[in-house]
Parts: sequence; structure tokens; C-alpha cells
Amino acid sequence: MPKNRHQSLGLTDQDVLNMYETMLLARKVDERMWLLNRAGKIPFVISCQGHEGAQVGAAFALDKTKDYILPYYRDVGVVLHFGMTVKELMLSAFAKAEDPNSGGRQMPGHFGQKKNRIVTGSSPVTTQVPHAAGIALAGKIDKKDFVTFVSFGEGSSNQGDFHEGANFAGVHKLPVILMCENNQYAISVPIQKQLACEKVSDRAAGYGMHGVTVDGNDPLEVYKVVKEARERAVRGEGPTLVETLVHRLTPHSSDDDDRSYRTKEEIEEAKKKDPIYTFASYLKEIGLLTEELEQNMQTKIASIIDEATDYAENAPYAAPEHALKHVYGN
Amino acid sequence: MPKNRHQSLGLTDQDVLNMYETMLLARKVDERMWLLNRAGKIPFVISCQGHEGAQVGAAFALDKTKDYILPYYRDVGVVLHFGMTVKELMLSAFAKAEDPNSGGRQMPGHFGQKKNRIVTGSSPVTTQVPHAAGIALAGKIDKKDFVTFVSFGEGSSNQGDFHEGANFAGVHKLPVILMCENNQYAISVPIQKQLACEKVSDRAAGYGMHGVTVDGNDPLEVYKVVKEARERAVRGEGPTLVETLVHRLTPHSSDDDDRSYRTKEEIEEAKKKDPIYTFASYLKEIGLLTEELEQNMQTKIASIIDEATDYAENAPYAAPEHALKHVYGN
Amino acid sequence: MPIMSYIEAVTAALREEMERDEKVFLLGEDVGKKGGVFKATQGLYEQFGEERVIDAPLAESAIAGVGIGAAMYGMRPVCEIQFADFIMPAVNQIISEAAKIRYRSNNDWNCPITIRAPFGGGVHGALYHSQSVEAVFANQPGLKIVIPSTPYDVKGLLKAAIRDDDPVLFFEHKRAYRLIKGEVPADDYVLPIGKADVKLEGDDITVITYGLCVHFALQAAERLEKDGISVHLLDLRTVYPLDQEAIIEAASKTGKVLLVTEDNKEGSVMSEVSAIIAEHCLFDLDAPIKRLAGPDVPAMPFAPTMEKFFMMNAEKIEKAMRELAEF
Amino acid sequence: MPIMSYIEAVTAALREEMERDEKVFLLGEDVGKKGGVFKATQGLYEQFGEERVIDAPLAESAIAGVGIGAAMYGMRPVCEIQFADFIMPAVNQIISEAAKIRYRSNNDWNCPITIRAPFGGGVHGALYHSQSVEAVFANQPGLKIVIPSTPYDVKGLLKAAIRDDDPVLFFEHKRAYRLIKGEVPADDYVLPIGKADVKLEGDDITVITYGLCVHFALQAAERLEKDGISVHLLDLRTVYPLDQEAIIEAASKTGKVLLVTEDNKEGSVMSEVSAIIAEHCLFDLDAPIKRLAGPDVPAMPFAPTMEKFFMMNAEKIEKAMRELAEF
Ligand SMILES: Cc1ncc(C[n+]2csc(CCOP(=O)(O)OP(=O)(O)O)c2C)c(N)n1
Ligand SMILES: Cc1ncc(C[n+]2csc(CCOP(=O)(O)OP(=O)(O)O)c2C)c(N)n1
Ligand SMILES: [Mg+2]
Ligand SMILES: [Mg+2]
Repeated sequence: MPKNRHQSLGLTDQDVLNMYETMLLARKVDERMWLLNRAGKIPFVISCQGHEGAQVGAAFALDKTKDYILPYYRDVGVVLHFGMTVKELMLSAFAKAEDPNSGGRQMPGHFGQKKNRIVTGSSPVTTQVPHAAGIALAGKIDKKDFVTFVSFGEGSSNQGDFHEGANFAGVHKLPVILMCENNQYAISVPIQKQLACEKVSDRAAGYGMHGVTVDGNDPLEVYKVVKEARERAVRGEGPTLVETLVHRLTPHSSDDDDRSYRTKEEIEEAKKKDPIYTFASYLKEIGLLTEELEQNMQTKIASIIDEATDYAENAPYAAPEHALKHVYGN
Repeated sequence: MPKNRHQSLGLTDQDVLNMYETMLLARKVDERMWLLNRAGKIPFVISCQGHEGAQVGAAFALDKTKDYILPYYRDVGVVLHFGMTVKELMLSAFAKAEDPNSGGRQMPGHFGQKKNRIVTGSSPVTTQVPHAAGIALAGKIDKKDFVTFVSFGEGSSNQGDFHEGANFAGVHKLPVILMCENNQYAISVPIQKQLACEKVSDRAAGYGMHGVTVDGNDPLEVYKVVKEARERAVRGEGPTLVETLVHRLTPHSSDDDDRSYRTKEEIEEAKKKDPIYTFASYLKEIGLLTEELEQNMQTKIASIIDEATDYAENAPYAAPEHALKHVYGN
Repeated sequence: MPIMSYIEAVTAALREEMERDEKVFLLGEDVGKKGGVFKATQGLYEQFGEERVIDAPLAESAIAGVGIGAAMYGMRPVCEIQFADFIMPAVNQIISEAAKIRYRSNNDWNCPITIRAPFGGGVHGALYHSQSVEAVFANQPGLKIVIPSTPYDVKGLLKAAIRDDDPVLFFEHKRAYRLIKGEVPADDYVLPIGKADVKLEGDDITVITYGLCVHFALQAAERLEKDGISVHLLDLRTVYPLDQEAIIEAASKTGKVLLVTEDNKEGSVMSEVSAIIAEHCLFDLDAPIKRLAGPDVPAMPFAPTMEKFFMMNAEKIEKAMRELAEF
Repeated sequence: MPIMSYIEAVTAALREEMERDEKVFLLGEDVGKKGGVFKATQGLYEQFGEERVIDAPLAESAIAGVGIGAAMYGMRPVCEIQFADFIMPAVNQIISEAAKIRYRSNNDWNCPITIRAPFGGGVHGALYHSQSVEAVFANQPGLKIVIPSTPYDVKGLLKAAIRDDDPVLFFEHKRAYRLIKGEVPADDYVLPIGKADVKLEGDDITVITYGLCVHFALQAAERLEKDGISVHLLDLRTVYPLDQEAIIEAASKTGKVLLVTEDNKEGSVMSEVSAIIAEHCLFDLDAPIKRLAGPDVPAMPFAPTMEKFFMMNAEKIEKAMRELAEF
């Protein structure tokens, strides 16, 4: 009998099934978007594929009723758990007026939804790290006990804003969880040309914060360290830098062709560790995920996505003149 | 008989006397500038006082015939060794046309002199770190074997440009020596409000580079680590982050009054470790620095400074319309 | 009414807003214990504590970025950039983030941050402590840029900036800090952002300017008045977005327009003022639209000869006014 | 003469300059193995090796700053910013450093760097992959800003930029990359930076623009010609510092001026063009100086409806031209 690894983390059987379902949902939404893109129906996709274990593991370790999240463009798994619906993601992919992220103004992957404390993001990478520190600082002044969660790629951890934001959080011992989803590429540039340190988490020491590197294909590992980070944060012990090792299973985006800079073999190798399959295996091995249950999930997810796609495809665009609105308030 | 500490470093007796003389010269020039400022003759001073040990120790470890230096505003000791004369420093303090740094365009402390490979600097802190990486990269492409030396304060190591420049140097294993002169203050802000790490050199690991912290009051210690850093650099082993622990013995600048944010006792305590006195003691203890020699040095330095001051004071300003020149070449 | 210096009005506005609203806090280099390098925040650390008057690490992009985060949460951060010249590392946060937060989120989020910075020359600040930086930002919808000229305006406009639901850049002329004094009501008042102010009503020539140059223009106008030349003087107060209506009215009034800025000439906010006039009231003009500005060199040098050559003053304005009046 | 696309002309200029001068090297995100996200550097990594075609870490301030360092040493770096929108983190290096190095060192040092970036909209790039950023830099003496409109100009001006002894920002309209084709001589030639180019000689109205809009204006002019309206069209090519002489000449020629830019209206480089005209040839004008520009909103949205609303095109220009002609 294989070992139950989630119980000791305080996760119920239902919890881990929910985690799996969220991962699967993220994956399936993403796959659908590629189909829609290749069919010429949506102009752009940027993928979560391969990152779902890290994303969902982390998201479940947060308090989705009060924490603030500052996700980056791949974090479909994170925003789904925080309350963004598939329909809303599809509205964003189709750039429709009802898209809650931006009303069709931004590309998909630029998440933002105030009611769920998903903080609006932009394209220039890592600008959200100082924002996460700022929201945590505001919470401290305001005597609230939430934490902020901010994520980014390993290439992006070379931006000045990562450094300045991390340092600020460290100096003020702010309740910030910085999570790097290290997939070893920044578009085409491999990690050796991005960073000279062995681990991105080696950077934590320079900010006086705890740093840790985990297998991002394993949502339970990620859950554990993010939960610990959250506890540290709430205890007033300051920020944590969590590095999750993942693989990007797709090209960088729908505009990229990765054949020019990495081999098929490399991707095949990565696919063996695909978190969707490895986590499913675990759940099957311990007898939680039955054929039937999985089939039900697949069916349910397919119908959610179908419905969302139909809705979004048929939804109206914002009127042209709407472009003039909301430059300033009042 | 006290131990000779310089021989094993490959420094001759004359070398260490020269080091001391350079330190003393830097100190005396700086002291004169304060007098001139308080007498209303020059508008601004920013001081090297307390940093001379680190500066001169480092400068002597470099090859002044080929290395490029990117000093920061306190580095009088560094530029003196690299060939900038007291007269030139005074011309800069008086903002006169003949000032080789800027022709009177920049404040004093903004060093630059191409013939001595002192790279022109600006006021926004730490912009010179990527420049140092860039010059080192150029040298590598150009198959030269010089190193670049770049310095900055510990507060400034929080700027994005420090991070980005250090990372670039690390990734490309460039021959760059990054030296932090950590005097525990950024103007009025104490180090605990600037950094959360114990040592600035803790940041080195995040760039895959060697990091070391030394007593900046001891020019021999600094000489040793900078020399080692230079050797590593020349061997192709990449950059080093050297942190020197020093004290700022003056207010931040002639515009600052430090009584509002630090105690007299703190400064008194720091003065006990003043590198000028501690290094002089060492040289006296081992019998190198005699009363007579010191007297000669003092006399010589005083006359150099007097002469330079007179010259600079009487030198002409650039003509008003010179402000229009050199926006673009040709 | 009490007489205050320009910088005292800054401090008063900050103090009153912090007393009024717990959500207001300060963030910047040396703003705490030292009270700011110019003393704009003097006494506030003692009064409000280190949690609301925060000595930030030396990192401008974080000062802006942390402020932006706090503002999105609902606080009212007032960030100080020690010298306007050092706002450049924060440009990405200001332009890509603060300016676009409301728009990009389709009005879901907003960013009520105020960023203060001393700017301008004439203080032996040399290249990097003398710049006028407003033109860098004066083409970024979503931002507002306020540059007050008097202590009265400082207080009323800084309060308005802090209460504004959108990001405001608030540039204070550092030469004005102690030089310019004026009456400032002790009570609470705000002035509208986006509205220019007629400083002098006149018939012969129109001068449009802002910041310290308003005072130089007033001095020059006084001298002209003695010779019977009457000057209509408009203080822009908000340099972005501009008060088009006031500009058009002022220009049409006399038909002879002089635009004055301390900034370099090419690409300054005065180019936009000129373009507005040329677009809307060309046929009311009796003379070419004249601009008086700093020379097109990177920034003001340190040496007094060259600094003076660059810096605006009453004499230069007087000369240009007379030329225009005689046109 | 071979026909090339706009982007092929970029690649050709880079290749030829790298072959000509060993000091030329490339630095940017994905410029190496991938050949750039737009393929502007395709084949150069293979030809010149990874030491001269450097895939930089994702950090724009370092890309600019390392380039600046190398340029001060005497190299000729050509840095690529992947999208012009992402130049903002490098603003401090560009404005405080590159632009001021010669001036601040009193001509001792100089900085011959070229910074290339694709800009502009109409490619479903949304807010952060569509911006026109030239106005941020178009008031910084020490910089030159080149925006070519044709493949011929691309090659001649990019070569000139690389050989220039001062920093040049070289903005390439990304919509033009594959859309615009034209004859490009196979041999070596440079075009002068700082000189505008008369695209059409005409008598009725003057249109001044740059970049992709030149093509829209050409299309519009063609339609007007059928109705007997003759257009004088000036392509600025260098938007900072501006070619004043050419602007004055073009404006005076017809007395009716339309200025076109894809950028937001307030504070664009067209404001300066207007101000130059209003200052120098006011009395030659028969109509207000008209500006046609993007709306004053942060940037171009993603949804096709709103993108189209923002984006410039031949129809909008044609309409404005006709109105002006009828004035
Ligand atoms: C400031 C900035 N520069 C460049 C880009 C273009 N860009 C988008 S994603 C990306 C690579 C990011 O790599 P990484 O941080 O490793 O994240 P990943 O995509 O691998 O998850 C680049 C260069 C950008 N968005 N922002
Ligand atoms: C980008 C930037 N921001 C602010 C300043 C103003 N400033 C000049 S020196 C200084 C403090 C520097 O502290 P540190 O780096 O520790 O060096 P130190 O002066 O102590 O040697 C500050 C804030 C500046 N020069 N550049
Ligand atoms: Mg990556
Ligand atoms: Mg210090």
C-alpha cells in the first residue's frame, strides 16, 4: 500500500481531489485555448501547462477568503482557485466586454479581479513584486492578518524590481510569499544564460528571508512549503522565497516556436514528470481517484469549458468608443 | 616585535608607505575641502573620511596601467592612486573650466578621466554597476586582460541596477570587482532599514559569485581580498563582491547635519578605528613610519594642497556659452 | 492669515492630511528621522511614528512600486523622490503601472498615489540635482502632473492630490522652497487639479508659465507695467493634462503669447501649450507664439557661469516680453 | 535593386555592419539562438557566434547599462529591447547615462550605443505591446531618436545609427515589419540622421508624419490626388532633435498643415512640430495647425473594436486631409 502523503499535511481526501480537479481544469482550459488559437478564433495564448502542480499546490495553501494574490501570466491554476471562473477566462481570451480582468483591454494572462483580491497585472515582468510588498505593508498598517502571494518566472527574477521589492519586504518583515516558477527558460534563453546561481532561492539570503526550492511537479511539496511560508508570514517572521522547479510543456506562447532552441527529447523527458499525470498516479495509487471519478471530472470539465467557450465566443466586444473610458475616475 | 603583515601579501615596505601617503593625502584633501566649504569658497563636499583604508587598499591591488575603475563619490583614495591629481580634484571642487572630470559641469565627487581609465559617473547611484559589466564584456570581446572595479555604498546595493549589473557579470563570468563600502548609513537611514541580510556579501551567492566581507579600516585586508578577486577575474573565474566595513566620519555631505540621526558617541567610537591612525600605528610599530618621515609627508602634502587650492581658486570658470557645447559629437 | 514658505506649506498639507485620514502615510528616503533632505517632512516622524513616516531603502522603483501596491489596497501613500532627477529608475512603475491601473482593469482597480519630488535649478545642484522632468511624463494618460507656484497653491493642491483617486505627480521647485513665501489659510481647503490660474489680467501680451517662473514673470510684468505694457499672466498649475480652455482664453485675450519654462525647449510641456493655441486660436494671434526656455543641453551645469546661462530669471523674461510687446 | 521587407532591411543592416566592423555586437532578449521574437536578428547568431550575438538576461536596465559600458569602452553595441513598451525599466540608463555622458564629461567620454525597439500598434498587441514611446525621450538633449518608414530608410539609417558617435534610439514599427516592402540597394550606404525627407511634393496641404503613418498618408494622398488635391508630405525620419528647417519649409509651402502620429495626442512629438511652425512661420499659415493622433488613453486595447478605434489608418488621415483642404 503506497504511503498517504497528504494527511500529515492536514489535507483531507476531498482536498486533494479538489486540488487535482483544479489542476485538470487549468490544463483543459489551456488546451482548449490552444485549439481556439490554432483555429484562428483567439489571437493569443500563454500557457500554464506543466506549472499546474506548483500553482494549485500554492493556491490551496493560501487563504482564498482574505489573502491577496499577484499572479503572473501562467497562473491559471492560481486564479481558478481564487474564484475566477472558466467563463471569465474565456471572456478574456476572446477579449470580450464582460471579461472581468480588463473588459477586453488586455491580453489573456493579465489577471485582475478585485472582488477576489486578484491584483491587476501588466506585461512588464516583476513590477508586481513591489506591489505585493506594498499591499502587505498596507495590511500591516491597517492591522489585517492576510498575506500577499506573488509569482514570477526565473528569468524575471533578474529584473531590478524583483530585487527592490524583495528587499523592501525583507527589511519590513512583511507577510509576502514570493514564488518563482522556474521552468528553466525565459522564452528561448536557457537558465544558464539567465542566472549564475545554482538555485533561484539562493537569492533569499540577500534579503534576509527564508528561501526554499521544491519540486514543482508535486503539488503536495509546494503546498507544504507555501503553507509554512504563510505561517511564518502571519507570525511576523517576514517573507519567504519559494522556488518551484517545473517544466514548460508548450512553447513560450502561441507566438513562439520552440523547435529552434530546444529538442523534442527534452520536452518528452519533461512530459514524463507532468504534474497532472504524476499527481493522478498518486491519487490512484492510494485509491482515491477511481476511473469513474476521473471520468466524471473529465465530463464535468469538458462541459464547463464548452459552455464557457460558447458563451464567450458569442459575447459582444466593448464598443469602439469604450476605449475612451476609465482613464481617470469621476 | 610586532608582526609584519604586508610582506606575505607581496607588498614592499615602500608600497605600504605609499599606501599610507595616499590615504593621508586623500584625508587631507577632504579636510581642506570642508574648510573651503565652510569658508563659502566651494559649494559642496562629499567625503572620503573613514573610507580611505578600503579605497587605497583596493586601488593598490589593481593594475593602474590597464584596469578600468568606476568609483563612486567618496572614492578620493581610489582616483588619487589612478592618477588624478590634487590640483584636478581642486579644480573640480571649484567647478573650474580646467576640471578634467567635467569642466566644472558636475559636482565634485563625480569622477571621470579617460586617460586614466576612470569612467565618468553620474549622481543616480549604482548605474555604474552595469557599466562595469559592459566594459568587462567589451574587454573580453576585445581579448584584453584588464579587470573593471566598481564601488558603491551599502544603501545603493538596494537599487535594481546593482542586481541587474551583478547578475550580468555573474552569468558572463566577467572580470568585475564589485566593492561595497559599507558605512552603515545611507544619508540618515541606518543599515537595518536598508537591508535585512547580515552582510551585503550575502548577496553574492545570488549571482553565483564569490562574496567576502572584510574590515575596511585595514587597507592590508582589503588589498588581500581585492588582489585575490583580481586574480580570480583574470583567471576567468568571474566577478567578486567585496564588502568593506567602514565608518563615515563626517556627515553625509556638506549639506547634511548628522546630529539629528546619530549620536556623538557613535562617531567617537568610530574614530577610534580611523584607518589613518590605525594604519599609521601599524607602520610605526613595525618601524617603517618614523616621526621624520611622517613630518615630511605632512609637509609635502600640505604644500601640494596649498598649491592646488591656489591654482584652482584662481583658475577661470568656463564661459557661460560653454554650456552649449558637447551635447553631441562633431 | 499666516505667512508660510513654500516648503512649510508642503509640510502643513502633509500634516493636516495625515491627521484627517489614517490612510495617508509617507514613504521615501530620509523622510523619517531626518525629516527629509530639504526638511519637507520635518516633525512628522515624531508626530505620526515610524509606521506612517517610513524611511525607505534607497530604491526608487520600490518606493513607487510599494506605494502603488498600498494605493491599490486603498491607502493614500505620499511617496517622496529625493530629487526629481532620481525619479528615472521609477519610470516603469509610474508609466506602466500607476498610469494604467484603472484603464487596464476596466475601472476595477485604481491607484490613488501621490509622488512628490523637488525639481528645478538655480541651487548649484548641477546636472543631476536641477532637472525639470515633467516632460518625461506629460504624455501619459492616466497621470496628472501638478506644479504649484505659491505656498497657497502648494497646500490646496497637495491636499487635492492626496485625495485624488488617481496617481498624481507633484513637483515642487526646490529653489522656491525657502525663497517663496505667502499667505496660507490655516484651515482646510483644496484647489482643483486641472485648472490653471490667472495671475494677472492684462491686455497687451499673454505669458503662460508655471512653477518658479511664475514669480520671475510677475517681477518682469511689474517692470513692464511701469512702461505701460500690461501683461496677462496664466499659471498652469497642472501641466498634464492641460487646462485647454484657460490656455485658449488667455492666448485669445491679447493675441501675443510668450510661453516660459525652465525646462529644455524642445519637447517641453510648452510645446503642447503652443500646439493647443495653434490648433484653436490661430486667427486670434498677432505674433508668432514665442517660447522662452532652457537651452537644449542635457541639464544645468554646476559652474555658476554656466548655471546662470541655463537658468531662467526675471531679466530673460522681461527681455522676451518687451520684444513680444513691440512686435 | 532587391525588394526587401522592413524587417529584412533591419537584419541586412545589422549583418553588414557586423561584417564591416568587429566592434559591432548585439545584445538583447532572445536575439541569439531564436533570432529575436520578430526574427530581426535571424541568422546572425549562426554567422557571428554567441560572443557577438548575446542572449541577455531578462533585465532591460542591464541591457542598456551593459551596452553603455561597452560603448564607453569603444565598442558599437546594438541593444534590442524586445518591445518598446519594455524600455521603461531602462529609462534611467538611457536618460541619466547615455544621453549625458558626453556632456557631463566635457567631451572626454562618449557613448556610441544604438538601442533598437519595435513599437506601435495594430497587431493585437494590447496595452503593453503597442505603445509609441518616443515622446518619453523626445526632450532629452544628447539622444537622437530615429523612426524610419521604409526598408530603404531602415538600412541607411540603422547603419548611420550604429556609426554615430552618440546614443541613438531606433524605433521600428512592428506592423511595418512584414507589411512594408521596398527596394533596398545591396551595397553600403548611410542616410543622414536628423534630416527629414519630402515624400511628396504638393501645393494644397502639407502633411507631416513618420513611421508607419507615412504609408497611410501616402495612400490617403493618392485618393486625394484623384480629386485634384495635391499633398506635400514630409517624413520626419528623425523625431528628436527635429529637422526644423525642413519642417518650416514644408509648412510654409502650402500654409495648411496636418500633423499625424499614432501616439496619444497630448505631449506627442507632433506638439513640438506644431510649436516650431507656430514660432517660425505663423504668418504663412492659412489654417490652424491640425493634429491627428491617438486618443488620450493609456494605450491601445486588445479587443479589435477598441484597437481599431485607437489605431491610425489611411481613412482617418484621408478624412482629416479633406477637411483641411476644404478649410
Ligand atoms: C520587462 C519585460 N521585458 C520583456 C518582456 C517580454 N517577455 C515576456 S515573458 C518573457 C520571458 C519570461 O521568462 P520567465 O520569467 O522565466 O517566465 P516564464 O515565461 O518562463 O514562465 C519575456 C522576455 C516582458 N514581458 N517584460
Ligand atoms: C537613484 C538615487 N537616489 C537617491 C540619491 C540621493 N542620495 C545620494 S547618496 C545617498 C545615500 C547613499 O548611501 P550609501 O549607498 O550607503 O552610500 P554612502 O553615502 O553611505 O557612502 C542618497 C539617498 C541618489 N544619488 N541617487
Ligand atoms: Mg522561465
Ligand atoms: Mg552607506
